[in-house]
Amino acid sequence: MTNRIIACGALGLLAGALAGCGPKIKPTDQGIRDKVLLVTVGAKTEDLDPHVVTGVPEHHVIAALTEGLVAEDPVDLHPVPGTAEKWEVSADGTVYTFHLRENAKWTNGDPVTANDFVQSFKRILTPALASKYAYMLFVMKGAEEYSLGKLNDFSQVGAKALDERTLEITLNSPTPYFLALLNHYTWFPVHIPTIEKHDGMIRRGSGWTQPENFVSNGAFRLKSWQLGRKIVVEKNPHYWDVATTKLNEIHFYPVELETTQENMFRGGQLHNIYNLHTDKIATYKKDHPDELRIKPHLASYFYRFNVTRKPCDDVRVRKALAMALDRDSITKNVTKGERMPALFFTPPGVNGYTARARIEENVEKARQLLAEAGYPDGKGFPPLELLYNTTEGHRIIAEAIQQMWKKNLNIDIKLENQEWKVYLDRQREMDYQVSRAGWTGDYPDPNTFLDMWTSWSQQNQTGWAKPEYDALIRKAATTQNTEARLEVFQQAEEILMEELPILPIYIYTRVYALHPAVKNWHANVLDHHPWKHVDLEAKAAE
Amino acid sequence: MTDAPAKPDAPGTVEKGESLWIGAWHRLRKNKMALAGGAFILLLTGLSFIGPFFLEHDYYTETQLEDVLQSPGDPYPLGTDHLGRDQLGRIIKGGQISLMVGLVATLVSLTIGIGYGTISGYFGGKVDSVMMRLVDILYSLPFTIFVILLMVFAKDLGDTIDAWFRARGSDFSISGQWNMLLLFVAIGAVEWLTMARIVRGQVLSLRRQEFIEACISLGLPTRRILFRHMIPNVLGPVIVYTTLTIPAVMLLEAFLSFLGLGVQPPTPSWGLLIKDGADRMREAWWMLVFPGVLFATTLFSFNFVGDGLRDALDPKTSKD
Amino acid sequence: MPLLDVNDLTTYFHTRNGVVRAVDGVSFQLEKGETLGIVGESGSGKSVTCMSMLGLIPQPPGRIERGTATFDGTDLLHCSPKELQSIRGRRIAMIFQDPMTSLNPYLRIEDQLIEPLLIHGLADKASAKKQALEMLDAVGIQDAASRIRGYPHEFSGGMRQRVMIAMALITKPDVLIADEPTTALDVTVQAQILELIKKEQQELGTAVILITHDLGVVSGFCDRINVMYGGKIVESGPTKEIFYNPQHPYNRALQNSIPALQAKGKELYTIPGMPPDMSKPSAGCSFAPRCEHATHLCTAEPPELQSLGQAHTTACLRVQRENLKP
Amino acid sequence: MSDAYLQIDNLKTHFPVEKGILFRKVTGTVKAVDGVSLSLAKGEVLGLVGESGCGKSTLGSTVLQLIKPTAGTVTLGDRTLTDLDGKELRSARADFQMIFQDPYASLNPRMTVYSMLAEAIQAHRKTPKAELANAVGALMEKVGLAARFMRKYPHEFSGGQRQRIAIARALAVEPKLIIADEPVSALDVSIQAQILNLLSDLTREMELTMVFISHDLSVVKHISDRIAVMYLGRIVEIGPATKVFEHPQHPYTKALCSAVPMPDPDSESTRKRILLPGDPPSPLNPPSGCTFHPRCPHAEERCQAAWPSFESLNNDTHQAACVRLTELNQ
Amino acid sequence: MLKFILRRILETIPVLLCVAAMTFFMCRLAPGGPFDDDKQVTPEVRELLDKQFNLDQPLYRQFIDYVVNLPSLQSFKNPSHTVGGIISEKFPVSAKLGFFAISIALGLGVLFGVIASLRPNTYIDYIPSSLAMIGICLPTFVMGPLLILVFSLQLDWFPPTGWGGFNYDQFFAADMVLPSLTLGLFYAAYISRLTRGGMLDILTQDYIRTARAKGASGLRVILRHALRGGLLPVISFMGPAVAGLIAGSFVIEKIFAIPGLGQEFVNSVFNRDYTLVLGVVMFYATLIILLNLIVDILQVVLNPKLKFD
Repeated sequence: MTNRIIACGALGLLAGALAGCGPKIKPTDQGIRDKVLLVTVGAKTEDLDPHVVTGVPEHHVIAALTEGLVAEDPVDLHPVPGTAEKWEVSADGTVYTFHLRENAKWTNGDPVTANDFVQSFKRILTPALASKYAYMLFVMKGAEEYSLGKLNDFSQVGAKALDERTLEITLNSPTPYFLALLNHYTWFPVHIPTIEKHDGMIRRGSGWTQPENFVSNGAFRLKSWQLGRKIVVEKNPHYWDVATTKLNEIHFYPVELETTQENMFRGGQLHNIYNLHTDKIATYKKDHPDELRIKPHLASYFYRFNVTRKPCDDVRVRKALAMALDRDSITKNVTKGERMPALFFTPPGVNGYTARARIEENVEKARQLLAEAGYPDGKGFPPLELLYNTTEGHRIIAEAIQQMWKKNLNIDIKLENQEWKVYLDRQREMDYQVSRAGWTGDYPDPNTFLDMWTSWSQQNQTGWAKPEYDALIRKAATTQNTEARLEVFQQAEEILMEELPILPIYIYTRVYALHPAVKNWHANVLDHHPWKHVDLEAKAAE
Repeated sequence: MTDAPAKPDAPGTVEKGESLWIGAWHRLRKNKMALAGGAFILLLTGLSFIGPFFLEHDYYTETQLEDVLQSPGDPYPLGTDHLGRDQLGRIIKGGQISLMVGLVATLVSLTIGIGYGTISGYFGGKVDSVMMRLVDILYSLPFTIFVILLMVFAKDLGDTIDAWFRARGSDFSISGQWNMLLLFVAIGAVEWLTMARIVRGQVLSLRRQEFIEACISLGLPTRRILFRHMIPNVLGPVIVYTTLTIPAVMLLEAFLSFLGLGVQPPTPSWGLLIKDGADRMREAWWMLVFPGVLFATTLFSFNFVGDGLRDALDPKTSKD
Repeated sequence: MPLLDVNDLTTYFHTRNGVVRAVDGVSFQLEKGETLGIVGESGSGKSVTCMSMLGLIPQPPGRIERGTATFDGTDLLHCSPKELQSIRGRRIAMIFQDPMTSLNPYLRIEDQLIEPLLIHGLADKASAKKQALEMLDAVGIQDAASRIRGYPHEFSGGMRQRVMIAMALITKPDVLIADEPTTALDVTVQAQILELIKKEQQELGTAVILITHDLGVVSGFCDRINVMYGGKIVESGPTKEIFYNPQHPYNRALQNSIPALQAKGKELYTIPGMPPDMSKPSAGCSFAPRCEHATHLCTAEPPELQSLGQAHTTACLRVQRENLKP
Repeated sequence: MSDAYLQIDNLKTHFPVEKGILFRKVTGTVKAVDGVSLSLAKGEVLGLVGESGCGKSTLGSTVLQLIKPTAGTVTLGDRTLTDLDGKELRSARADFQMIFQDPYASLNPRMTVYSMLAEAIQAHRKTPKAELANAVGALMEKVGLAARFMRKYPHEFSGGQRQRIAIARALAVEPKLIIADEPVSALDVSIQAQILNLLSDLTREMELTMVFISHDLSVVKHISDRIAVMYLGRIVEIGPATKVFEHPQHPYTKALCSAVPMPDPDSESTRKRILLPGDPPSPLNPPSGCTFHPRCPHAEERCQAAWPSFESLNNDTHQAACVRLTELNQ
Repeated sequence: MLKFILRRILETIPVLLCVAAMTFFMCRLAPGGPFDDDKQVTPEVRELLDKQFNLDQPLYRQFIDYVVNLPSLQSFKNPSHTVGGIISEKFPVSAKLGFFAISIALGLGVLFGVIASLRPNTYIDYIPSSLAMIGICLPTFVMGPLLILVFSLQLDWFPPTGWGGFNYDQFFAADMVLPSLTLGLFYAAYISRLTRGGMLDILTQDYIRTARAKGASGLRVILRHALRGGLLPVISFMGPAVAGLIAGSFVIEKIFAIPGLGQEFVNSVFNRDYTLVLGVVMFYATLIILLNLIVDILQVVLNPKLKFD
C-alpha cells in the first residue's frame, strides 16, 4: 500500500513538472487577446446585493453590474448621463427630476422604470432590512424618518415616479454633492420582481444574487460567482451603451495578501496589483516604471484620542503629541508611496476644498505644552497605550511614532495591537487612549470627512463634542452658495485642528500596479474606474 | 561492569558509581552533531542574553528613518530594516524573545504535561479514561480560536491585576509583561497535550515494571513512589521530547506572529523578523536571510540535540 | 571432507566502550547428518559464532576479523552477499531462541512459511503453499489448513517454535542451526520440540548445530559437544566424553554446579566470580581468574585446543601438561 | 496444621475481562488463581512449580497483597493480610517481601544501591543518617557484595550481583516471609548456584519462611522443604521435596519430571519421556472438572465431572488431586 | 468491526456537543460582533440587525438553534451562502490540497526516513535527515514565497498561485504543485523522523534477523518485513497530521490564493461570523474524530495483534 502511495506522489510530482514545463500562454496575455480583464479588488466579495454590502471590493463588482441614475466620467468622475439621459434641478437645489432613457433595460429585457428606483430606495430604507448604509440616502426627504420607523408611509418620502420614465427626488436641503452621491451603490436600482420571487424584499442573502437569478442593468452581467474564488462578469448585450463597452469579460479575484497579488501579477495571472507594498516602490520605479501607479486617494490616516481619559483629556497634551511628530519623515521613510504629510484632516482638493488650518510641527513648543500640562520633560506622564489593529502597515507607523515621542518628548508609550473586531469594539466602547484610524470619503465632498466629528455621529468615537462645531456642520448642510459653504467647512476644520480630538498623520495615496495593456484606467481620488470604458490593448508590435 | 568479588571485604574507600545520566553524557559527547548543536544553542543563548550589555539601551528600537533598508555594511553589519533599525540589534533581541518563548512555554507545557500524565497513568482505570477523554476533546478544538480568545480576554485580566496592585499602593505592574506571559500560557496550554500523552504512556509501562512493584511491596508512600521512582525514569523521553518541543513552540510563535498575535512591537521575535523579511524578500534580502538562517540553524540544533539525547538516553543503544 | 569447516573464526564488536572479542579464534567441523552441540553461558560467543557464519552479525558494530567457514566448497565469510543469500535459508537454515519475536507479527503464517521457497525460487506460489501445509502438518500443528491463515500472535510459544522449525526445514537444508530453540519454552513443550527436531533430522538427514546453555538438553541430543567460554572453545568431544570424562576445569565446575546433579540439602558447588569481560583481553586462559586450579602459568600463556584422544580436545594447559587429574 | 505461620485459605484471584468503552461489561474471567490453600510453618521453604501461565506468580503477588484477591484469606502469623487496607497494610509490609525474576527490571536504574537500600531500610524504621551507611554496608555484605560498591548504579553490576542487591533490598525491612518469584531463571548456570546457595543460607540464618517460585523442578527440589505443583490456577500435588521429585503421583507431575532433561547422556538415552500433547489451555476458559484432563494420558470420563479432592497414598503429607491416584500408582 | 465503529460514533456525540458549546460560548464572550465595521452603525440599525439574525434571543435558545440547524444557517459575512454551502464548496479544495500534500509528505518522508534508518549516524543518515528537516525549519510563510520565487518567477515552471487555474474541474493542474509541496514538505519532515525512528526500532527486531536468515535480500527485508511495522508510528501520526494539515493550511491558502476552507475558517473567526465559525469548528472536529477513527481502523488492519474492542 505504501509503495502505491509513494508511486502516486512521485507520479503527481512528475505530472506536475511535465504540465508545468510545456509551452503555455500566460492568462494575462490570453486575456488581452480575448479582451478579458483579470483583476483583483483585494478582499473577498461578501455579497452582490447593493443594499446589504458595505465594502470597497463589492463596490467594484456592483459598479460593473449596475448603473445608477447618473454615471461617472472615466477621467475626473464628474456626473454624466447614466440610466437617466438628462435631469433638472429646482432653483433652490432641493428637487431633482430625472428622465430615464427609453432604451435602459434590465438584463432580462425588462425596461428600467422610475418605479424600479423608487422601490429600490424603499427597500434599502425598510427598517426590517437593517441596511447598514441606508444613511447614505438620508439627504432625501423623509428617508431617515422612514428608516427609523417614524414614518410608515413611503409616499411621504421624497422619491416619486412621476411616470414610467420620470423620477423626482426631493432633498432635505440643497446638497451640492448629490449627483456624486448617486454613484454610491446604495442608490443603485435593483430588480424588484427578482427579489420578490426569492424570499421577498427584506430577507438578506436570498437566492436572488446567485448568477442564475441575478438581474441587473449595468454594462456587464453576472456570469458566475464562486464564493471566495472569483466573480466573472460578461458584456451585457442589453445595455443601452453596449457600443462603448470594450471588454468581453472581467474576472474579479479575491486576493488578500499584497505579496500574493504581486506574485500573480508578475506571474501573468492578474492585470493589476491592487495594493503594492510600499517598500517595493523603489524596485518598480527602476524595473517597471510603466506598471507602477501612485495616485492620490480620498482618505486620511489619523489617530483618535479618547478625550475622556487621562492624559488625552488635556488639549495641551494632545497638541504636544501632534506637534512632536515629523510627518515628513514618516511619509518619506516609513509609509513611502508619496503620501502627503497631513497637517489637517480633510484630503486637499476635494470638490475645491483645501483646508486652511495647519498643525504646527514644533518640538520645542510641544515640550513646552507638555510641561504646562504638568509633565516637564515627560516626567510623570501617565501610561499611554496606542491601540491599533493587526496589520504590518499600522504597526510600523506606530513604531516610528512611538520612537518620535520618545525622542522628542521623552515619553514612553505602549503599543497594543488587537485583531480587527476587538479593535473596533474597543474603539466603539471608547476603551482606549489613543487609537489608530483611517477614513475613506464616501463621495468627493469635505462633508464626508467633517460630519463625522459631530456629537451625533456614530463615527466620532473620541468623546469629543463641541456645540460650535456641530452648528457649523449643520449650517454647511443648508448653505447653498458653494463658496460660503466651503468657508463654513474651513471654520469647522480650524476648530478641529485647534481641539485636536484626532491627530492627522498623512493623506493616503493608492499605490498599485497595472498591466501596460490596460487602457482608459484613470487615476482619481475615489478609485472608481467605470468599467465600460476600460480596455485591453496589446502593445503595438515592435 | 565491575568485577566485584563475591566475598565481602573490609569497607575501604567507597567507589563512586556512574549514573545513567553521566553515561548518557559520555555517549552524547561522542555525537558530534548533537554536540555542535548544543554548542550553537549555548553560544546563541549567551549572545542573546549577554550581548545586550555591550549595546546601547535601546539597541533594538532606535529608528534611523534616514537609514531605512540599508544593505549590510558600515555601520550596520547586518543592514537595517524598514524603519532604519539596526538588524543586528533586532536579531539579538529577537533571539532573546524567541528562545525565551521556546524555553518558558515548553516549561509550562512540561509542568502541566508531566503532572497530568503521571496522575493519569499511575492511577489508571476510570481516572485515566476520564482524563484522557478530556485530552481527546481538547485535541479536537480549533487552536486559533482558543489563542485569540486567550489573547483578548486575558488582556483585561492583566489590567485588573495592575489595578489591584495600584489600589494597594504598589507600583508593581504586570501588564508590561502580560502579553509575553499570555503567549507562554497559550502555547504551553496547547503543547502540553502531547506531553501528557507521552508521559502517560511512559508511566503506564513503568507501572508494570518490577521495581515499582518492589516499591509498593516495601510499603513506600505513593507520593514517594511517584516523585522518586516514576518521574526520574519518565524524564529521559520527556527531555528528548522537550528538545523537540522547543522548536515546535518557536515555530508556533512565528505562526502567531504571522497572525499578528505574538509579542508586542517594537519588541521583535525571530518569527516577526522573518515574517517582515519574507514580505521584502526581493527588496531587502538581508531582512530574511539573517534571521531566517539563524532560526533554521537553531531549530536544526535543537533537533540534533534531541536526536543525540534520544540515542544517548536509550538503553538499547547503550548496550553496544 | 566435512560439510562445514570453520577455521579460526574471529568476530569482534567495535563498540563505544571498546572492542568486545565475542568470538576469538574458533575452529570446528560439522559432518553431514551429525548433531553438534555448542554449550556455554551467555556471552560465551556461541550464538555469535553461528551468526557470523551466516552474515547475520549487525555490521557495524560487528566485524569478522579473520578466519574461514567453508561450506561445501564456499567460504561463507568471504563470498559475495548474493552467494551467501542463496545459501542462507536454502542450504543452511536457522531457528532462534525466542519464537515470540522471531516471527513477523504482521504477516500471515502462510506467507512466512512459503517465503524461503519463493526467495530461492524452489517452487511457485501454489505448490509452495501446498508444501507449507504439509510441513505444518509434519511439525504437528493440528488443523493446519485453517491455522496457516493465522497470524503469529494467535499461536502459543510452542506452536510458534514448530512454525519456525517448519519454516527452516521447508527447503530441506543441509544444516540446521538451532540457537537456544527451547530456552523460552516450558519443559513439557521443550520435550516436544526436541523430539520434533530429532524426528525431522532423521527424516531429512540434516546436520544440526544445537546452541544451548543447558547441559541437560545436549546430553540426550548431540553426538558431539563444544564447550565455549570467553569466546573460545575450551573443550570439545563426543557427548559421553564431555560428561563422563570432563577435563577442562570449567566444564567440570559447570557440571558440578547443576542442582539436578547434586544431592539435596548439600551446598551447591559454585564457580566464584563472574564471566569475563570480553572487552578486556586476557593474556592467558580466560577462565583462569575463576579457576581454583589456576597457576601463574595459566594467566601468562593462552592455551590451545589439544587432543586427548577419541576426538576429545581440551584447552587447559594444566590438563595438557598432565599435572591436573580430574 | 496449627503451627502454620503462613496460612492461605481457598485463595482466588480472578481478573474480569471487560469489553466496551462506554458501557463496560464483563465478558469473561481469567481464573489465574482458583482456590489455593496452603500452609507454611515458620522457617519452611515451599517450592512452587508450574509452567508459565499456571498462576504461580499471581499467587505470589496475591499473597503479598500486591493484587487484591477475589476470595479467600491469607494469614501471616496472627494477622489476616486480606483484611488489611491502606496504612495498616503498608506498615504490615515490613513482614513480607518479594524477590523478582528479572534483576534488570526490578531495580530502579536511576538510583544508587545506597539510596535504594537506605530507602528500604527507612521505609519502616527511622534510622539516623549517620547509621544508614553502616546499615547499608552491613546489608550488602550479608548478601555477598562489597560495601564499597554502594555508590554505584544497578547497570554497573552483573545480573547475579543485581539479584543480590534485590535480595538485600528485600531483607532491609527484616521480613519474616519472602516470596521469591523465579529469582534464578534469568541467570547463568554458574551464577544460579551462587544465588541458590545464598538464599538457602539466608533462610537458615534468619529463619525466613520462603515461597520459592520456579518453573525448574531441579532447582526447586534443591532448595525447598516441600514442593507444590501448580496447574491452571490450582495445586495438583504437594509433598516433601524429594518425594514429589522422585516419586511423583499426579500424572501432570510425572510428565513434568520426565520432561526435565538430565545432564547425563546415559540416563537420557534410556529414559522414557511422557510427552504431553498440546499446550496448557488458557485460564480464560479452563476445561471442566480436572483441568488437566484434555492433556492427561490417563483421563477418563469422570475426570471431566468435578475437581478432584486431595488424596494421600500413604496417609502422609504427600498429597495429589487425581481421581485415579491410587490405580495409577499401584 | 461494525459494532466498534458504531460505538465510536456514538461516543463522539457528547464530545461534539462539548466542542460546540465551548466554541459557541467562547465566540460570544469575545469582544466585537459580526456587525462591527469600519463605519459604525447606529444603535437602532444594530438592534434591527440583531433581530434579523436572531441575536436578540436568549443565548441558550440561540445555541440550540445553532446546533439543530447548523448547516442551513446563513453566514453573517456572506448572507447569500449557508454554512453548509460554504463548507461543501470550500472543503473539497482543502481536502485535495491536503491529499496532494500528504502524498508528497508520505512519499518523501518515508523514502528519506527509510534511507536514513539504514545506516544510523552516518552520512547516509545525516544527509536525508537534514534535507527533510528543512521542511520543519523553514516556516511555511517563508517556504511558500521562496518556492514561488524560484519555481514560478525565475524558472517559470509552475504558476505562482491558483488552484486548477481557478477552474475546479481538473483533478490535477500545474498550479497545484507548489502549494502541495510547501505544505507537504513540512509534514514530510515529521514523517521522515517518525519513519526513521520506527524503522530503527523494527530493524533490531528478531524477526528481521529471521527474514535475513531465510536468505531474503536487503530490499525484501525492508519492503516486506520492516516497513509495515516501521510505518505504524507514521500511521498513528496521520490522524492528527491530516487534521492539522487541513485546518492549518490557511497560511498556504492565503499565500497561494487558494479558496479553501482553512482561509474561510480563520477569516470567520476574525469576522465573528458566529454561524460559520461554529459550522467549520464542528466540521473540523467531526473530521478529526473521523480521521482518528480511520487511523485506528487502519492500525488494526495493519497490526494483526490489535483487535476491535
